[in-house]
Amino acid sequence: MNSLKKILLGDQGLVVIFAVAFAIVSLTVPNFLTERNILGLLQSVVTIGIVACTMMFCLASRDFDLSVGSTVAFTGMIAVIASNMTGSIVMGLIIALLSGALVGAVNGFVIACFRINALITTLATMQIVRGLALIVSDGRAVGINDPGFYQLALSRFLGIPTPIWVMGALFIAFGFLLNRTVFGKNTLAIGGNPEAARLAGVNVVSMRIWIFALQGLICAVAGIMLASRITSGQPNAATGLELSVISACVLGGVSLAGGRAAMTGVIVGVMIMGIAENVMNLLNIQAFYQYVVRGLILLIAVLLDNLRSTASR
Amino acid sequence: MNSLKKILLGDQGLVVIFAVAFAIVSLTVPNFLTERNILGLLQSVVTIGIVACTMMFCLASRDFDLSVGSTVAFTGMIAVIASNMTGSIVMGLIIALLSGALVGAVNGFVIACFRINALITTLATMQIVRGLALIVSDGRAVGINDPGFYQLALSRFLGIPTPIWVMGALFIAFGFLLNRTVFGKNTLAIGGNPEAARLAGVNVVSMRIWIFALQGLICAVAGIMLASRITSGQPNAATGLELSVISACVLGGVSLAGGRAAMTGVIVGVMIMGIAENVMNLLNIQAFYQYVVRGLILLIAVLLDNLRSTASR
Amino acid sequence: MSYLSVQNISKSYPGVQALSDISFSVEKGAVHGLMGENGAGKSTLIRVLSGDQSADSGSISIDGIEQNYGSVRDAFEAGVIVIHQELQLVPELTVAENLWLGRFPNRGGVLEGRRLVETVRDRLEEIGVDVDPNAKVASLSIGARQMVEIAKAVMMEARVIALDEPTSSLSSRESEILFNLIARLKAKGTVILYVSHRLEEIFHLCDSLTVLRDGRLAAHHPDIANVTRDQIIAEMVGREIGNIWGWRERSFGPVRLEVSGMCGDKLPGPAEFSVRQGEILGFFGLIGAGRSELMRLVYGADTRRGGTVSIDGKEVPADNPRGAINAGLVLCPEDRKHDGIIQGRSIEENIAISSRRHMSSFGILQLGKEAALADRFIARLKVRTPSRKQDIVNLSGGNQQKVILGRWLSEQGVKVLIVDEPTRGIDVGAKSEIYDILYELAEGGMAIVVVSSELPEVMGISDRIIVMCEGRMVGQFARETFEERNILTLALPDRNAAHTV
Amino acid sequence: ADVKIGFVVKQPEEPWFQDEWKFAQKAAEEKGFTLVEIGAPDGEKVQAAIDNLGAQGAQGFIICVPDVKLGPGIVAKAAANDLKLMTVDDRLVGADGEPIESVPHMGISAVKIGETVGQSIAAEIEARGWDMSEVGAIRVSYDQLPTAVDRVEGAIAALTAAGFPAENIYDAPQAKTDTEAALNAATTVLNQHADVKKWIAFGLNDEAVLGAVRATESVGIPAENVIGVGIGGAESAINEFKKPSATGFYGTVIISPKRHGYETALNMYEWIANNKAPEPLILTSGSLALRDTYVDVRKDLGIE
Ligand SMILES: Nc1ncnc2c1ncn2[C@@H]1O[C@H](COP(=O)(O)OP(=O)(O)OP(=O)(O)O)[C@@H](O)[C@H]1O
Ligand SMILES: Nc1ncnc2c1ncn2[C@@H]1O[C@H](COP(=O)(O)OP(=O)(O)OP(=O)(O)O)[C@@H](O)[C@H]1O
Ligand SMILES: O[C@@H]1[C@@H](O)[C@@H](O)CO[C@H]1O
Ligand SMILES: [Mg+2]
Ligand SMILES: [Mg+2]
Repeated sequence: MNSLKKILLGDQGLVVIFAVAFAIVSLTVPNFLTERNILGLLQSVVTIGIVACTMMFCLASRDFDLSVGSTVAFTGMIAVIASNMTGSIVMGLIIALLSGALVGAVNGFVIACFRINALITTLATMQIVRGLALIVSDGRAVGINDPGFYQLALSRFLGIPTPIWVMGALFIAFGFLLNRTVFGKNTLAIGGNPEAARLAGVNVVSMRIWIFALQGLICAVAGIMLASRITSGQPNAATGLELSVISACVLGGVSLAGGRAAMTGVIVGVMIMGIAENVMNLLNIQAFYQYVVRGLILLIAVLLDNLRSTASR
Repeated sequence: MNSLKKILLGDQGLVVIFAVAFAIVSLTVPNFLTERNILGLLQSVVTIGIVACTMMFCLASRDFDLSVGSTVAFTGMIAVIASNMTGSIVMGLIIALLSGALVGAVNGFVIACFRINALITTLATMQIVRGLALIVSDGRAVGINDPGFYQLALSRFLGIPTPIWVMGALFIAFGFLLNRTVFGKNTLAIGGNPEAARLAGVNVVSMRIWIFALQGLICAVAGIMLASRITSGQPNAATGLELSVISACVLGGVSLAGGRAAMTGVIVGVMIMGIAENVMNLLNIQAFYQYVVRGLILLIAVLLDNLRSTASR
Repeated sequence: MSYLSVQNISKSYPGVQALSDISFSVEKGAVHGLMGENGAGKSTLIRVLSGDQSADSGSISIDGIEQNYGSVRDAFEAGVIVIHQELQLVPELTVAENLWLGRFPNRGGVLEGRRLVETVRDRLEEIGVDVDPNAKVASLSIGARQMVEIAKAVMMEARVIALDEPTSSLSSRESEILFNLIARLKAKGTVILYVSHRLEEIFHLCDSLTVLRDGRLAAHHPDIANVTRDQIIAEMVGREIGNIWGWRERSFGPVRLEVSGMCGDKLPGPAEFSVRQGEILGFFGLIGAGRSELMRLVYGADTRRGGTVSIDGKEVPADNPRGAINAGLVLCPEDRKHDGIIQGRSIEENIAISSRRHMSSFGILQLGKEAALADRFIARLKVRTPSRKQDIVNLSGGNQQKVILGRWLSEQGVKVLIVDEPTRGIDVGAKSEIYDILYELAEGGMAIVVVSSELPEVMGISDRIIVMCEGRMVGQFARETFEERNILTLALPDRNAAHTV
Repeated sequence: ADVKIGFVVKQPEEPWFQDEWKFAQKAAEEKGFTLVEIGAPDGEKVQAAIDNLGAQGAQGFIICVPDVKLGPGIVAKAAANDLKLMTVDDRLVGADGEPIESVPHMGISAVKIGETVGQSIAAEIEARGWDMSEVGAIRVSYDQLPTAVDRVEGAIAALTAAGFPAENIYDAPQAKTDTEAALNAATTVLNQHADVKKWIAFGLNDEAVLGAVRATESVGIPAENVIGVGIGGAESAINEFKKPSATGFYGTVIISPKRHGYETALNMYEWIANNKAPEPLILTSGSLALRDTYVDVRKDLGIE
């Protein structure tokens, strides 16, 4: 009894709640627990999942990035255009990754060096980058010349599509980065108390630039995957992504006041968002009611987590 | 010389910068400084301006409200439907105001009593309320039976349309509320140091509920004005309003970390957003470039303000 | 008849029994001291009294009537006012607004602006605090803030006032103001609960005393005249401590730290001083004397207007703490809440943040080493906590201070250590342990600068003292010439317009 | 005086409107008037756009509205600013839900275009010799956009009329109108009905149908078992036809942005400059374009 309580109220409580919810859904929703559906579900959260890895760092250091959706669209676009132009997919990917990192670094530079509010800065770059994506493509979808590009998303390893492997690998890598490296701990320290971190010798300015640059780079990974999945670069892709990603993180226990974050939490947050969507479609819930249900699930998830953590106090 | 510096760097520095920018725009952009255009400009910021009044309180108390756009759409909808059903515009308005306040109070209640993150809560209600708006209208705009309803927006007093008067009155009222009342000071105290406010006996929970309820009520005012201006209740109206309003506030110097806010700043923030839009259309700037320009204006505005305030240190 | 009576109060936090079964009572018009080691439960008791936290069991009665209030407001109404250990001010509001927070003078919700400012101006003048009521609190030094906080208690007509370590960031002059205020309140019949780690104050002010230990009542002394200093220490710590300073003779090496021409925005300067290997240099001054400002400039935490710092003859980069740390210079800041603790992170991480540079390979942490380091300091400084994984915000104030000190005392490769108000809020037992560590480090060749507002401390542990006043260094004393009166006089602003060092 | 004409559209990022603007611009160059392009994604922005046009001295404007129910407000606003008004693509309706006849309009009925989609899919099912009862249909839906509802309902009407069983039509609601959202929604439908081997797909536009086609590919349904027909015919569809091998994206119903952009602008110009009122109602039609025929279809429509 007592040990059950311990498990539920412990650090991993959210994971346990999630596992229970998952079990219930598996048992009650027809067609949910089939290999095909689970793979489909996982693929549907690839973009959110990948971007959430670095958004977690951003939020943990008490920052905010609204430009991720635009950056994903922009870099996907660049990947396609650059591949077409150079005739080499590898070159295309490299250029896309670099331009993503550049966008992020610019964000970080403005925020850290001029000490401008991150919300405003990234709201501005969100628009600028979206504008650039529209300008370079003249507002139109750009087709991919070399069908090899599709293989990035279509290929499978051990029966599981590549994008899922990529997402999984990033989960592990960023989980490690957060908990086991100086970079991760410094990120959390900046979020907990930036002034104290600075006085303790953390180079806050360069850390923030790095975090944003990393965010841009990872957005480019997501953008490339997305372009490959939808077989074209689309300037209108991934609108509103920022809110989904931030919600997934906060749902997973990342504190907007900084200093608190965990990879398992974020993974669970991402999964909750994906499962909610998936189950509503499986249950054939009407579109307008989906809004309401989505909102309620969000509320209930944080409420449960909150009850858990106050009960443990 | 020195007194000029004082003016620029003083508390009202943003206002001065704004005045200079306004003068430049007036001189260089054809058709800008005409009565018609200025009235049109003012009308175009009515929704943002009205909602910014209470958003300022919300942010000043270190909270966050993403549900304003949905609430504006929902209450506008309700105003139309209720007017149509009861056959009385007054009844319709009262019902709309009440439902707005109710939505806000629910937000406040959940956030303050269950101590759930405001971002997640209002993200949830944003979806729920939008869903409700879509459900009650079946996803289509609802027309207004009694043309008297249009008069709310079309009527003029001293040649100036009613919505502008309403916005102006709210600016004055909320400016007074912020600086000259116990409510305003308590709001700033909660934002500045919630713990200190609580220990000083400020009832933080009920204050937060009040702030959100007020926010909902004012959203209803904006919703009604909007429905009257666009002569119908539209379930899709005001999407993305939340980001515009928050940007206007932050641009006007409201701190996201709470505790800092000024009505003049917010008014300037709102005006900058409106003028940017207006001038771009007057200058016939292409749609895609408008994104980039909008982003740059945002950046430059905060950058200038920031230079100003660091220079004064 | 006892006026305030606390009966069988217990309170627990997860993993910690903060108070168990505490009872004592205080007469009307008496000052009652509360003492105990860090984490003994003093602040918890005061929080219960303030209505902020509710006790798990037990009751409080005032004037024979049992109180059962559920909020700060209720406690207010019952006439209980508390000044908490951590300053509770809103930086963005003015001094006057802070003093009125929670009960602004108003007419139908509209503020009475004039009354708000004028009453405060009068009261501040009356009690001798020199602060502008219209100044934003953010612009005040920490000491000035403490005075504002104290003014808050005196402004209200309270039946019971509890002060939780009010003097921890005050120098003797401000403390005097406070003591006078307390005497006046006492005369009016107010009951005062007084928490402090400074024994001299307790003897000077209190009529009666309660000692807490590990959340239990260790002793209750209805009349303080019947106890001795050593007895109280024994009750608190569970052992005797002879001379808490325990100064030891050392030999000094060549000059380690050399500061010259130092000026900054808030420090007209220029300040010059040097410290030798193995030397402990004390800095004394009143609030606002500029000691903290000077040390922050030396550390590169604030921007210099001019001046250089060198260690062993090598110049240290001017612009950021990281450069200083790399050169072997570290500073433990005075404001632990703003500049020290990293909220939301564990004790372990708070200790390891700076030294983990030495405990990682290729940026990857060696968690075992960090844990061992944390455990070592938790044990040596007796940090009261269920585990090193505990979030630092859940520690008592003094224990937080120990953790922050631990961060800097455990740094490797340090040549110069500057500690600003190192023992703020720390109990006697741990203090002597900290002094011991400082001596050990000095013996290892480190140059140490100690900034403190507690004159006995500066005199007790320094080899040399520099006195600052109004942003300038006004005098210095070698250990043989330490004399309380001389040092104090030099620190007073009016006396030393003429001589500078 | 110089003629200045506004062209206001609801979704400036959509290629369709880019094309409309492009062709309107052509008319402007030919006739020597100024064209002011404004994007107005919601009712409030429309109001501001009209005020703005009035302020800069335009004489008239053409608009594709975010919602047809905005009608009375737009008519009033145009009159207040003394601007001539024409609508394109979507026709304004009054409070009673009936079209506002007094505003000249050029467009195409959303239901009609949907029917064209339905009919072409039904014909291709026939041509491939499929048994309709074994075929599943993905209805990629975005119900909060009235035009979208009308289009898919039109398609469904045509399909059921051709004998397609209504119970085989499955709803895939997209959360947004982009390809990724359609892909995710359609994937769920496919996995829910893993036993169905042959699929058809239709939706609001090309992006929606493309999402459904991508979904069939990701679960390994061969292209010859999929018939998707989109609406629009801009780059996203053309790119699909340009792929080396045929995909499940069978065709798209192209509507001509040329007529909608060029002709409306021209008519407005004539109205202002020469007081020649335009025809009150011009309905254009959509044409089905396939992998082999799209080049010709586009030529016929005057695009390219
Ligand atoms: N009461 C006050 N009001 C405004 N400014 C003050 C006040 N007290 C100090 N300051 C500012 O802070 C500067 C130096 O303060 P600093 O904190 O460095 O002094 P300190 O000697 O360390 O004293 P403290 O004990 O307050 O830390 C002063 O020169 C003054 O500008
Ligand atoms: N919120 C909390 N969560 C968990 N433990 C807590 C919390 N607050 C206090 N404690 C614990 O309760 C005990 C008593 O703390 P308290 O603050 O009353 O000590 P104190 O006697 O005031 O010490 P100090 O002299 O350091 O101020 C400590 O062990 C502390 O760690
Ligand atoms: O919104 C649609 C647009 O996508 C284009 O298809 C033309 O008609 C409009 O109604
Ligand atoms: Mg304490
Ligand atoms: Mg100091």
